[in-house]
Amino acid sequence: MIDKTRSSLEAALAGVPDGATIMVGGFGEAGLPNDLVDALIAQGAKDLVVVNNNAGQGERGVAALLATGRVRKIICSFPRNVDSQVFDNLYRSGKLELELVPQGTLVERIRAAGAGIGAFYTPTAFGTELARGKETRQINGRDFVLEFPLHADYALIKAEAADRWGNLVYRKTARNFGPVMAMAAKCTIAQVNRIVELGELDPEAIITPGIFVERVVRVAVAPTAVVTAGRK
Amino acid sequence: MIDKTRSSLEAALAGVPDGATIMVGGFGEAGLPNDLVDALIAQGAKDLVVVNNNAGQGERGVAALLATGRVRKIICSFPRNVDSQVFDNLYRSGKLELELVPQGTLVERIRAAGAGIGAFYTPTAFGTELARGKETRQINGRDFVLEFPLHADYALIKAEAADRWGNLVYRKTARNFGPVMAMAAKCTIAQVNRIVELGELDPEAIITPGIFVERVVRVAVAPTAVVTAGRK
Amino acid sequence: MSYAKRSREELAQRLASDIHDGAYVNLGIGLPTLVADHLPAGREIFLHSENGILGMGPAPAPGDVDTDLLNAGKQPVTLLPGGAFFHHADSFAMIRGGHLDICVLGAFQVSASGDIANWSTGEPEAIPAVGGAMDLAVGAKNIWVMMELLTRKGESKIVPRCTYPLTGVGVVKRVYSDLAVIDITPGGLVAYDLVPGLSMEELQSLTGLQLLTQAR
Amino acid sequence: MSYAKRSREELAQRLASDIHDGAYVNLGIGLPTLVADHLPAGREIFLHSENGILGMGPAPAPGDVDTDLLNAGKQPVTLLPGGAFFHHADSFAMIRGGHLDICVLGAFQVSASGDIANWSTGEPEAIPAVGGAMDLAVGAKNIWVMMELLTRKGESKIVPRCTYPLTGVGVVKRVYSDLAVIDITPGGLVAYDLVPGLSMEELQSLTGLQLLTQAR
Repeated sequence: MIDKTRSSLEAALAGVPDGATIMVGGFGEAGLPNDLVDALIAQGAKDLVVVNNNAGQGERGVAALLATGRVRKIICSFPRNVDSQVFDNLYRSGKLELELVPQGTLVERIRAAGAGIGAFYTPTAFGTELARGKETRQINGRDFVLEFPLHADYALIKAEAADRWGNLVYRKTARNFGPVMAMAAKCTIAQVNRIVELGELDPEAIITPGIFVERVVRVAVAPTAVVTAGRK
Repeated sequence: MIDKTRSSLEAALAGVPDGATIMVGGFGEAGLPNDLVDALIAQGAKDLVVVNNNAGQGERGVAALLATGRVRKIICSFPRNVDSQVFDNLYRSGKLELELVPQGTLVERIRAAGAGIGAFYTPTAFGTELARGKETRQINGRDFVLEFPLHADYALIKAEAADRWGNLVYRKTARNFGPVMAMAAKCTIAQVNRIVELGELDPEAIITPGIFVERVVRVAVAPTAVVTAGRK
Repeated sequence: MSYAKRSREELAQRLASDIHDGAYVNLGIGLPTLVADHLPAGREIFLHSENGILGMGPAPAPGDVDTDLLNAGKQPVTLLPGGAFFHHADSFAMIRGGHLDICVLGAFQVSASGDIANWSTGEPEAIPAVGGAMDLAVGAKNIWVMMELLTRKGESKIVPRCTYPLTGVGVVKRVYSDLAVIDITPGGLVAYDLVPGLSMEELQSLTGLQLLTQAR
Repeated sequence: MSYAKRSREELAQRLASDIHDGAYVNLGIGLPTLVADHLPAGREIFLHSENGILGMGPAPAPGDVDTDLLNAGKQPVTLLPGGAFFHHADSFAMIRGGHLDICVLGAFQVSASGDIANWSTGEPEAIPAVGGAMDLAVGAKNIWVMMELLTRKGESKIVPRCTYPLTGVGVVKRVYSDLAVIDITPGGLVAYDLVPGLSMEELQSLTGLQLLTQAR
């Protein structure tokens, strides 16, 4: 019997090696797998490359991971925030490499990795600093930039519910990067609020089929977080 | 008030010009929008390019459209079937152009059109006849073929239910090409079994958001079709 | 002559009045967000948020905040009946694929040829951050910029050529400003709806650019 | 010596016994479809169908046919509890993205270097049709071919170099045939599990190829 559920966060994070590339889902407070990130900190892997839309906010989650000094590089679209002080300090002191990628290109590169696409041409960023040094091509009179897939060793994501096969459903805008990162990582670990019986999830509404998920762990549902407005 | 529903098949097909490129959903009997195709035949547009996984089977649907002689070219992955006699005759007599595309490349080209991707590299078909004359590139030691998007003027698809904003849900494997073709066409026309009130479709389970759909028409649910085995 | 600039609310209202019934619209972070509060009654306008919403509704009542339902500015919002959720790749497919009718963006500068600069001041010590700005700039059928026409120092933000790092090249079709609406056309900049009391000559002098008055 | 070829059922059973618990598997049209009826008891194996199913179940009872629930061969099937539906682009992302552990394909020919030809006879009057064969051939982690080793004329279908048009280049890892199982390795063709009574020499003579017997 295939059972992808793990009994603890520790078990869910077992085996992450130094030097791993780790995708972390979430946009704003929605879909942040903070329990998994905390467990990754406890697990101790270092020299990591992190892929996330932001670069940590406040002192928890990705910010706390960055603060350990175990992240070598971050690939993201929007590192600067009113409360991104952990990132800001590391970046300004040259202790953290940054690869800045437009948000749509970031997620399409992740999808390309998951979908076996070798590279793709996007119109985004053509003629801007973020396309500097990149191959370009005119197609039907329009200018495009060549972008390559973004693979990961692990994806840490948050979903609403899972079954033992690893099928996932999400909740509202907490879906964001989760389904795509799950496709691009060799090992996807999902923290979920609920684990349900096989067959309980509507097969028409499963967003991430279990083929993309290796480990599932249930976490206590957090109290409603305070939302700070005005971030991106 | 935005209402994308049309009161008749005739109204749903209004305005299709000669020379249009028309995508037609469906795989096997599942998801074939045969009522829309019949209405297109009645509408009379000619010199068409048709994109479909197959090239018509039996005498109905795409086969009937081909039989009118109004299709100039068909782009598909699997034209040859035990009952593809209409296509076979037109093709052998040189009256119909064929562009044969591997199924995954076909659907990825359609997705690229819908997603604004200028071109992409796929490993599929490298080193085969179907890559002949195409640009190739080695990326990380693997060989890829460059493929371009496939746009359409119209997509004719079949869904299970719709609301007046054009949101769609599908049924089982009748989903197949519908959601992707809807993204790639300037005007997507969906035949549905049911039209429901706004808000009745679960926002977590809407497969095609209304932004991709221009017209919806309800058709009488057909009696269970006879399935002929062994086709591809 | 004397004139009053449009307030932010008036500007949002002026822009919103041009959004057609049934339009699919993305409102950028900052000033453009105000447009949501001024959508004309009687029109159904579909708001898109790049983090995976179509059919976004207004902010929730204080007691109804759902931290899983945020907009691209990471503020709590609601979903209208008929709205839908989807993941980021699908959301940016909508954007990049040209499915949005209108995207309203703020800007530091817009050039006479429609270039837009809105993501970086280019200062050496600044931490860069782009978000979805570059995707939005190339994606929507119509890119409208909403901004004050002049900087605090009184310099025009519509310029012959952007000095800030570009977000997109040749993409802006129209600028809604606190002083006038300005279309960016192949034939040049066409200004109209100047605030009462502002003459075309004064507007030209403020911007330092040649402005046309031809009928839209 | 005399030997009996494996029947289609025996061949399907032999192949199925090598599919590991928890494997994600696509069974190609034709002969490979038979494998579904021989999946080892006690293992959970996830069958994928390129038209948008994961967790495909067996054929329905005659009265329970649902024409909206078909496999890639367009035959009616069922869905297991825990199964899921998705659209074609997502389905081929699974295939092309290397997420399937095993894909079992039929073939006209397989070359000693793992090329596969299974989509076209190359005859000038033939109408070409490829379906998902080329995507499957490049996508799965393990491409297994299931075929009779010899043509009706007695010619080996494992050949030094394919003469039929190729489906994929250097992708086949193993051939399950009615006479033996043959691994395609960088070091050469490794044959094992020959049917009782068939010697390695006879098999070599039938195929005209050098076959190795090294331990797997």
